[in-house]
Amino acid sequence: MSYAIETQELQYRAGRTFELGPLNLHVPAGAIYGFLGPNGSGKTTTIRLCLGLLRAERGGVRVLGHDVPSQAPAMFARVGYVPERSHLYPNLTVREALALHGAFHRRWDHQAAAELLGTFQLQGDTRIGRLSKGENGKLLMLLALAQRPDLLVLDEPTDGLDPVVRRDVLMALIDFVSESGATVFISSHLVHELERICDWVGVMDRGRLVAEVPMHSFKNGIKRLRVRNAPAQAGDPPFVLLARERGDGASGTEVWVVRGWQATMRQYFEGIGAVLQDVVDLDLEEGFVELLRTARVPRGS
Amino acid sequence: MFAAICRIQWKASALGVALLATLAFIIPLLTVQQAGFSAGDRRGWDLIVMLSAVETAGTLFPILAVILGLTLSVGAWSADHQAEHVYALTLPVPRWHYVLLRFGAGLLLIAPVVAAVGLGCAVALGSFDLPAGLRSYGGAITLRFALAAAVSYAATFALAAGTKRTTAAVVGVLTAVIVLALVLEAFGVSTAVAEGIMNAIFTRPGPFEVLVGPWSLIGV
Amino acid sequence: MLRAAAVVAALTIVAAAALVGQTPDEQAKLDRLTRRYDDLTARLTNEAEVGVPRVDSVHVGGLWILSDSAESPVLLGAVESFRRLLMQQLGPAPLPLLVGARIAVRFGEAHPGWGHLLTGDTQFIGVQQRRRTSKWLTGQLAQAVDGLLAHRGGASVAAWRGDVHLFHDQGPLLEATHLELLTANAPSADGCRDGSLEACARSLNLIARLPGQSVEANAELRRFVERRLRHRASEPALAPAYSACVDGGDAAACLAFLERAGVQEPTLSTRATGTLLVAVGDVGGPDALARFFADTGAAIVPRLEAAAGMPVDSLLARWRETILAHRPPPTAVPAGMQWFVLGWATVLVALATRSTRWR
Amino acid sequence: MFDEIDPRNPIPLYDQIAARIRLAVASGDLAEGDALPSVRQLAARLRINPATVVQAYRALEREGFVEMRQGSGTYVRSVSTDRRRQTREDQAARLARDLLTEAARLGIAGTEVARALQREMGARAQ
Repeated sequence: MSYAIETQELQYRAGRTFELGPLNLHVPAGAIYGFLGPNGSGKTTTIRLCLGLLRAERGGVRVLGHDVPSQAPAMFARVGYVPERSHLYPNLTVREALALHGAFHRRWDHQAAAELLGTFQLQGDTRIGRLSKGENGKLLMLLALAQRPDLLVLDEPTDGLDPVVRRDVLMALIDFVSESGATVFISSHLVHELERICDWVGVMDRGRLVAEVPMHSFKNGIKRLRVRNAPAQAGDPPFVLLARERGDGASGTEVWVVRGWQATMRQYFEGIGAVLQDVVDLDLEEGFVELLRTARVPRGS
Repeated sequence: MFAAICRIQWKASALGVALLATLAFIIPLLTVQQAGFSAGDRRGWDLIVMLSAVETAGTLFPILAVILGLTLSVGAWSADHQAEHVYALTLPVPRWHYVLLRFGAGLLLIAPVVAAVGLGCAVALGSFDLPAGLRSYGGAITLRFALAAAVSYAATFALAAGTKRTTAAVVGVLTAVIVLALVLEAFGVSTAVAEGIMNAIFTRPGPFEVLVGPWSLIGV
Repeated sequence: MLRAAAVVAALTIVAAAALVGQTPDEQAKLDRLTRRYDDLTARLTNEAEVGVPRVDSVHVGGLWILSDSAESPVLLGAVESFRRLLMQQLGPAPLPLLVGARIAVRFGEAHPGWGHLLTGDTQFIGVQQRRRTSKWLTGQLAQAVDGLLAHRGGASVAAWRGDVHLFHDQGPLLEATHLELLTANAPSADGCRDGSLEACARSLNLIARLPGQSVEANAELRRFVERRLRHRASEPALAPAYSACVDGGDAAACLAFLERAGVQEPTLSTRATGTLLVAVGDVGGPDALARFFADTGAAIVPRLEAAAGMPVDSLLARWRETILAHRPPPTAVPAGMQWFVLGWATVLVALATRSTRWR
Repeated sequence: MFDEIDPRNPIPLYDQIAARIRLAVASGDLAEGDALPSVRQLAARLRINPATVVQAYRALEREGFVEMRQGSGTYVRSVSTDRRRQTREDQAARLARDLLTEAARLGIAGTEVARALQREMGARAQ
């Protein structure tokens, strides 16, 4: 399998408290990869490391086959980047920013840029410093899309945008992806947003990658089971038991959070003399929360 | 690429360049006028006093050149410093390439100011007939101004291209050495360090030789 | 009273010392005399009993340098380099000119006791704390000697040359004189520039402006009046004198007009006469200036000829060449400067391109 | 038509889309030869991954409901009346299953649900 982004034992340190990695990230080519994690978990740092904007302490990064940072310029010819905070020159107008960006990117699509300008309802002669947060986000996305990249790296592209703007931005993104088949690496702490569009998820927590799986296995794998009369020793379950807690209903009811659940595993409970009362599906956000919770607390029993 | 960088450099420095070009045009005119070289009655001319006025006014040229260099360097780097260079670093060109583009764009903007100096000198010198024995140096001033502006720009540009830490370190070390030397001098310990540094900078083969020396528009 | 007597005695000794030359024998004698001078001043100090600071002395030929701190390394260093400068500039011969002259160098507190040293032919130098360097003091000593020499040669000489700048770096003085010659805007200066030695003489105030000296001078004077003073011709009081000069009048008529108008023809400054004196020193050998300053009562031109050992015309011709050769550096781009600038710009930009991407 | 697509539903998105189209074909909303929205259009409209749409269309193609023509689009194929009925019945069975599961979770017996269903149907009929 070829990867759009691949890191090897990537490590970084900032100050005494923040430590990242060792990180082995694999973003499959052609995927829409959701990069999840709470604020401060190291998402932005990872992205900046991958793009050669921060100097890694150890480890290597390859993006679209280019070594980073040594081949960063060649890499940036094929990568559209939307940073967390606008990095554009505030004294330029929207049109000037477009002209500047277009002058540097060979694949710049003037027509697409003009269309997106209309779609996003941006005024060409507004100064960037005067744009609202939403307009700024749209402009950043416009620039990244109109350069027709093979890889889009989006760092919280919709953070702080109102729902209408967010919808416009996502629609433009999806439109571009369906047309070009580009890889998208998108970080967000807004899980709902990613739920619709991603086919891979990576979850960061406290500077570590705690999961990296295809979306369907992530969404389907994590379940909340309501179990009655469970023995103290779980034995050897066919699934991964993430957590075991007392239920809030009748006594003797427990809630198990499991990963890798399949319907055929019901038999296991009969084997240990317990009753599986219910299997609750978790959506991405709940799964995400459970994953973080269980990743942080060492598993009991 | 270069054209695009030139446009944004122009946008960042246009006001300063326009202002400095205006000054550059006016300075020769004012020099000639203040010194007393105006058309018409030349019987009351005291040339030696007038020449010394011209010489004094001439010091404005290197000052203007340094200010121009500084303005252009600030224009070239301030936006990038504000954005912590992220935009520049995400462009698909190597760092050195980008730096050269920036430098070239600023260098280009020296031209209008140099032209203003040349024009100002020409107009100023054309406004009266030079007395016998005196010569005018409009061309030399213009060329020297161009060189002085170029080297000032290059120096401030290089200084500003570094990280804040590098820039602070270079400026800090220079200042510290000079201050230390001056303090020692005040306590009677002659070090000649400050003088040595000045010499190294302002005489050949130092970089700023062009800034010092005669800048008189009119001389013998 | 006693103090005055002591000073007179001291001056007598000094004068005696001045007559002595520089042979080893005489040097020893000079040292003895020095000691006696010291004794005298010491006694003088004691007798005054008003806490006058003890004054020591150093001598350079017949010139006495008095100081409240004669052993100070700063002073000794300055005197040593000053001695060399003096020899270099004037040769040993003019030293008798300085006999009896004194330079008082005060390092310490100002004191009323210093008053008795500041009589007659004395130059005073106060050394401030922050100025205590031999280099500075050497310059001050040279300047003081310039001041002392201003009183040599009699009143007419002093009037002619004004302040002397014998000890200045001659380069800038020559350049300044060059500038003066080209810009004086006076007929004499213009004439000198164009090669008339007579005009040079007039510009240096060597020839009294007497009417009828030469046809050329008359015409020049008339031209000067026409050029510079036309605007005053309309003044009723001056109009007749103006036309008398301009309309083919002789020099007397023009000088009369100038007198009425209160205008003096500008000549070169005493800075220029100073450069002429240095030229005399250059061509006339080691004791040329001593001959010039010797109190012979002669007029300036004969003095110059005697000192330089050549006719004044030859002297002026040499001087003029020297002055014209010292054109102040014009505004120009020195050879190779553009390459240096280009080189530096390249180096600096190369440094800039090495700026790190890690921010 | 795709309003009820819900990414938070545990049923995979592609499955939801495929089911919706299958039903539209079964109910006659989509007739033979009708064009489905392009992948790009549908993905952008639903703001979902285009691959998901492709996956749904592929599944429908395998089942014989649609035909993907290279470079042209996706078109509804002719589906026999039997098959359409069968599809509707499958969907009805799935709805019933979901209803019963939910009722069991809430502690409502199947017979109660059946009675309620009868009543509701009666009310609708009037």
